[in-house]
Amino acid sequence: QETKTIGVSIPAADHGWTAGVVYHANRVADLLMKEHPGLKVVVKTSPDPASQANALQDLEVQGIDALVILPTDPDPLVNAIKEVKRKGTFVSIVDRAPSSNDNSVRDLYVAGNNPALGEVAGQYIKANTPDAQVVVIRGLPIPIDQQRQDGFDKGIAGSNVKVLDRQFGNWNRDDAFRVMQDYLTKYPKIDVVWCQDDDMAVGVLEAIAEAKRTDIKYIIGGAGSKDMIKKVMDGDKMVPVNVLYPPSMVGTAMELTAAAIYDQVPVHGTYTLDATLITKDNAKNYYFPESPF
Amino acid sequence: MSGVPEGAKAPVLAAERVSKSFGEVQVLFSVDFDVRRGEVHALMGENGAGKSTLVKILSGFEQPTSGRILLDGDPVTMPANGAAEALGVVLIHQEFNLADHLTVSESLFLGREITRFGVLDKRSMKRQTRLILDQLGTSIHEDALISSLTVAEKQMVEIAKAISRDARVIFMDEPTAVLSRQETDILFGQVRRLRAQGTSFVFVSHKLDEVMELTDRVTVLRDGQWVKTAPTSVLDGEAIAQLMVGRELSTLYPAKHEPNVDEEVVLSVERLTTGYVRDASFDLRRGEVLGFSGLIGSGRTELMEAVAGLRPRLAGDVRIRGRSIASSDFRGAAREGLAYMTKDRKGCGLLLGEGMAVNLTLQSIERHVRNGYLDTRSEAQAVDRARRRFDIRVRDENVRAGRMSGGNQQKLLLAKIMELEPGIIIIDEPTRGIDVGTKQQIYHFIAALAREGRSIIVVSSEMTEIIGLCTRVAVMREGRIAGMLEGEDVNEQVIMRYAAGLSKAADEPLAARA
Amino acid sequence: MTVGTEFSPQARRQRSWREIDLRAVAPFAALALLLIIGALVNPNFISITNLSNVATRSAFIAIIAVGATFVISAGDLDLSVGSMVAFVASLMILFMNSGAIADPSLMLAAAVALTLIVGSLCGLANGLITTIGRIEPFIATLGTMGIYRGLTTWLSQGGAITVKSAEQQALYRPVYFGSVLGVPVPILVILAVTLVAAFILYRTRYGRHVTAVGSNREVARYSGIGVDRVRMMAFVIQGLCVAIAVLLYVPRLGSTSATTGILWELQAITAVVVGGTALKGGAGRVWGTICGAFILELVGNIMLLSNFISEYLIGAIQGTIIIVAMLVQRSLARRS
Amino acid sequence: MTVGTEFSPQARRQRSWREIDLRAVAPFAALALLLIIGALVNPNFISITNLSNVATRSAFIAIIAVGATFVISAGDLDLSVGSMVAFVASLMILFMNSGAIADPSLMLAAAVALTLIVGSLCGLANGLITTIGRIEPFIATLGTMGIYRGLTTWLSQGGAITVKSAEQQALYRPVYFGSVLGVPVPILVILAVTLVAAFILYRTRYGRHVTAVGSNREVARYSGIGVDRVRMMAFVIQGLCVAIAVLLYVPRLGSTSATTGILWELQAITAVVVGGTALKGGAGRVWGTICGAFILELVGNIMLLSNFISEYLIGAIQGTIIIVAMLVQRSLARRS
Ligand SMILES: Nc1ncnc2c1ncn2[C@@H]1O[C@H](COP(=O)(O)OP(=O)(O)OP(=O)(O)O)[C@@H](O)[C@H]1O
Ligand SMILES: Nc1ncnc2c1ncn2[C@@H]1O[C@H](COP(=O)(O)OP(=O)(O)OP(=O)(O)O)[C@@H](O)[C@H]1O
Ligand SMILES: [Mg+2]
Ligand SMILES: [Mg+2]
Repeated sequence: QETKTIGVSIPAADHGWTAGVVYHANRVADLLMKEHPGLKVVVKTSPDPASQANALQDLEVQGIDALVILPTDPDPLVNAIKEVKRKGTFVSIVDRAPSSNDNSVRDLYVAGNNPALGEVAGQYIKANTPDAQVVVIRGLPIPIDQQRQDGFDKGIAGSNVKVLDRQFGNWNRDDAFRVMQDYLTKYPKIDVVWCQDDDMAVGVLEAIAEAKRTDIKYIIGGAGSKDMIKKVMDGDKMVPVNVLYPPSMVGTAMELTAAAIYDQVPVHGTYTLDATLITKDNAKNYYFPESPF
Repeated sequence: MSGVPEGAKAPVLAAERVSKSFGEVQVLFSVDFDVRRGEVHALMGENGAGKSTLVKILSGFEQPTSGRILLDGDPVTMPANGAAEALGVVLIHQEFNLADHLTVSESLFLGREITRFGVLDKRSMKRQTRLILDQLGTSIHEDALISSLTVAEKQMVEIAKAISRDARVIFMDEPTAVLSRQETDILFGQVRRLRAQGTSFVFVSHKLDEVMELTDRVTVLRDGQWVKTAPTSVLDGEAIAQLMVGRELSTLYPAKHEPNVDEEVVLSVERLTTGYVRDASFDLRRGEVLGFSGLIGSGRTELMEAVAGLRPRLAGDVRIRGRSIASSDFRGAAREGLAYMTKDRKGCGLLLGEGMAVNLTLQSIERHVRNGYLDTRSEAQAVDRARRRFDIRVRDENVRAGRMSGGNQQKLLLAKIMELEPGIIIIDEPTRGIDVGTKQQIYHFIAALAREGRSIIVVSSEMTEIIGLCTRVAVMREGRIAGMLEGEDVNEQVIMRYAAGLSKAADEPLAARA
Repeated sequence: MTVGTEFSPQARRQRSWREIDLRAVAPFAALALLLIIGALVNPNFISITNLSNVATRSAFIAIIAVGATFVISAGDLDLSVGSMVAFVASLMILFMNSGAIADPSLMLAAAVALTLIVGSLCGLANGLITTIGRIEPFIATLGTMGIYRGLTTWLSQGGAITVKSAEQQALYRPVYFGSVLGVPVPILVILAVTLVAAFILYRTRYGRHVTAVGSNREVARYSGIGVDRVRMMAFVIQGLCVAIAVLLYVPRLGSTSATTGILWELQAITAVVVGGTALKGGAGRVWGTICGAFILELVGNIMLLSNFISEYLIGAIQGTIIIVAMLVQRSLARRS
Repeated sequence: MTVGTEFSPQARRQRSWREIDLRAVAPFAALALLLIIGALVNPNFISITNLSNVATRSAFIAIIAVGATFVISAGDLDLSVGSMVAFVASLMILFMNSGAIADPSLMLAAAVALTLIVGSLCGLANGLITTIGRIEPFIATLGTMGIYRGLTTWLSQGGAITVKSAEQQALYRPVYFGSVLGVPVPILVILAVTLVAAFILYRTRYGRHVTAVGSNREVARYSGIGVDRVRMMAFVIQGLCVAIAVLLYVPRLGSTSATTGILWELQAITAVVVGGTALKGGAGRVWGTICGAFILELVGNIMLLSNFISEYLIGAIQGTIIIVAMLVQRSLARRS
């Protein structure tokens, strides 16, 4: 088989979910290289948009036939991605879409569905606790976080569900612990906590446990970390469900990209992954004990 | 003394009933003082009498609490922070006022750089710097960084800075404290030259002979009060000293006490070599006071720091009571009872931001440790003891060292070293900035130490001090010990001859003259 | 604290009350001001639960900042503490998970000992690089910051490291969540650490040497103080404090990750400076530091409890409050 | 002339020549070493494309670090530059999107002017707080760091701010991606900024005063230098440099967000220190700073081009390289 190189640019493992991305990217890279003897897959991580733009340049210098990129922040990276695409490289964007997400930017878009992540959580709350008082812990102030919030608002629209507060927890356990503790001080009655990320859920649960508050019916995290899925599986009352937002989507994109450059199948356009609601019944399908996330 | 025209006797600058308080502490009490055109006016007084404060007030670095300042007879408010230079009033600070990262020529022109079309004219600034430095007969390079200069060289830069200004009045706060006789003579030459052109000087000094030699009038302060102003010609050293101290002084120097030839050798230095000092060898006996004389930059400080273990030696041996001390082992030497008192009290001697207690016990803190913790009461006792013993005068007990008067800082430094109760003491410039009264105390103190069986090395640029105190004198020149003088030979002429390279030690080849 | 200056007769004490005390009191005045503001913002604020939550939470930063007080007093700076927390915590949990010792309490004791040793070694490494390597502490510890963080990421493979045994978790949990006579353990630990630190800084030879080295290295050298040894020791103390903070941190969530302790170094340094210790080195104020750590935590708490601030603006308001607190301090100190 | 003072000026002069030059050359030696390592790691490394890529993207940090050289030389520190980039860039893009001026090139010119003004004002704010407010620059700029970042988050409502008009993007793009005679524009901008900065620092009265203020404030004050004015001006220069960096940053990505410029302040300071300027203030080395910025960017580039380092360990290796680079520098400087 002819030699080809796929460059994979992903965010650095700065919290649990991105750690999962790194894990799956490396896992699939090994698989692909075994499958296609001439194929070289180079995985690079970057902590922020500016250094990811640099990483793209560096990958280009090495010479790549295809690029799989999960942008730290899509809009600032559009120009850099276009630069790669202009040279005829096959480009797949994963998860985070720039505002102008068309053929001039990429060939393939494998979408994690951020609005749906929020919407599914919202709908669950609307369905199960229609009069709930909810506190929300946000991630970092970047667009995907905003999309999740918008999705959530859409999910609870038309119900009596009331959002008491939204604060940033920076996708960090310690910050989430702090924010939750203060929520508990501030609001004598909270029904549901939506913290949209399983890392933050760890801190939230600990804060609730310490305060010995019983008014909170349940919390909803998100992304499907192994610890939280385990809790769902075990029927933990506080964690009845989780919303899947699999870090493995980067692997899916890499497999599709490899297929494209070896002309096995024509892959173009958008592949959207569902934001599946994980319940006690389907949880074991999503449980990967050996993943770091 | 000089041909000052009669009409020029009008005061240029005058203080009228000036008082000054720092917080609640009053340090000047309604002082009157004036400087006439073309005169050199000496300002004398004990340590802490308020000389520096008065001089700062007259040059705008401090504002008086009450009273007036008159410039050419008109009351003025002196602009702060050196801006008074624009009025022709310049101050050479008692403590250096130079920034380490600048070069000599940059320092000279700091704040009044010469520019051409907005660009620094480095060439012309360097040229002018060279000119002034040459006038002062110093070979300091105009591009040398201030941080690389010795204390004396820094003083020369300060002087150069002052005389390069087109000044009407120059205040010099103890400019000669760190200068040797040679440099002092050059400085006086410049002062006389400028005086002839009508510049006035205020000369603060503790060196009576210099005052007698150079000045036209003398004003004496005591405890912040004006005591007397009189033409120098009607006074003599003794009279001034008496005015300052308020009592009659006995002889300045105590009787010399020569140790027996068979006294134990406590310190022996053999062929010690550092970057600059070469092959220096000498012995020090128990109960001996050994002097080190020489010109600026002759390497005395470097030698002594190497002996004390503050600088690495390249070669040579230092033995204390026969025990060899490794190179750079300051603490090893200290354990053997050797103490070194630096002459750079601001840079190496005192923590200026801390009070007396912290400074006093810094080196001897072990003495105040009880069961693992510091006994602050015993520290306070040590402070009280030291203040009595060294006559440290402060008006506020908690004053930071940096705010004490120069002389009192020096006494505190001496006290700090003495807290160690060392057997061998190296004192670099023991009386830098110290008034006559205290000087006498310190001299007697040194002599008493020697009688107790301690050994002392005195490094000094004051020839009279060396001659008055020491039984043996080493003269250094260009990094070598040029001669070791004893008995009759310890006099000004012989020391000068060795220091200047006109006589040389027997075993040394004739030094090439530059 | 003025322990260091109260060696004296009456006159002296009076004077020091005026000059030194106002400066030392200033951070506490700022703290009081914040408490008043907080009480106005939300009635729950002043409740025992909330205040004890805040104090407990501030434990990590407070304890680390006590160590930073030593380093900063000695004229250095340590930017690596945040990632050192992550690194030391990772090693501690990995050791606890290794099952090297069967008995849980024995295992815990061994883990505690190991943590303290690792912390000190990390501090020592910083100290060696800055003193023997003669690299500016800012850069040296920025380097080790990268190193400790990188090693943590590698150990955790980017994910989290969690205490596996539930038994051990249960055994260890009270160290953060427990209380003695109604006072949460972390608050007691803060007090103990601060008392010891104040004793060392104000009442021992070493403390005096730290001040001397921080205010003028040359003077310290000419006074026979082993400057490098003193500085190195300060870094070791910092490492020890980080280890103590880790001992409290691990039982809280029972886990650590590559993001643990990010930006804690800036918070610790801020606490020290807000507490009145100058970054240039010299006199350190341990009690002020603790006060500074409380102030930082309180500011965040008040933000969250107040209802009228957009979540987007919290950072801006926090910055403003810190600046205002410093201005209050300055104007108080200048009064003296 | 006197006999005693004849230790030769020659000897002295030579000494100072040696001393100063080797120290200034040291960062360049470290740079050369890195280039060699890079060439060994990957043959593509030494290609013109790669090197010019690296130089081009070091532009942001390099230009900001030039400003930081002034602030640091004057004895201060500015931690707010990273968030200042985000804030200034947000305002610039918002203005461009506002459509206040119809003609695109005129609009662009106005936006550029606005950016420079806003940058200077941000710098001035920092300067006022540190000098008039008498707050340690570390804390003051940590405060404004929060403020600028918070305002950016608020302006962007947590999302990104993107240049809307494609026409304007096209017009503006060459400022980052274009080149003159084969040299990328950002490299030319670096050169221009550095030349001007070197001129100001070494050839003007103001530059001299910066050194004096940083070396010893009392001395500077006693020499009739307006210390606060000089420091304030240094902060303004820093703000201007940030604005220039923004002018290059916006055309590159055409957008900015609340996370833009995070940790750039540490990188800028590192560049300055690696370049040989002491954090304590005093002599600033503008060329060394540029060299430092290249070194930082090169380290990242080499990491990326080498394929044998676990991505988890990149941070650790980066930290190690910085420490080693400093050690190389020190040992070179000590040779003198
Ligand atoms: N800034 C200050 N704050 C408080 N006290 C001060 C300050 N400056 C000087 N003093 C006090 O004022 C008194 C006079 O000091 P001054 O420096 O004028 O003495 P001096 O006559 O120059 O002594 P010396 O001969 O030792 O230099 C001293 O007691 C000193 O401690
Ligand atoms: N020709 C020279 N070449 C290099 N350095 C020299 C030369 N002459 C003098 N020095 C420097 O001068 C210093 C000697 O000054 P030192 O302070 O030891 O002398 P000193 O006799 O105590 O005079 P001072 O009163 O100036 O201190 C040495 O540190 C040395 O570096
Ligand atoms: Mg004086
Ligand atoms: Mg000397």
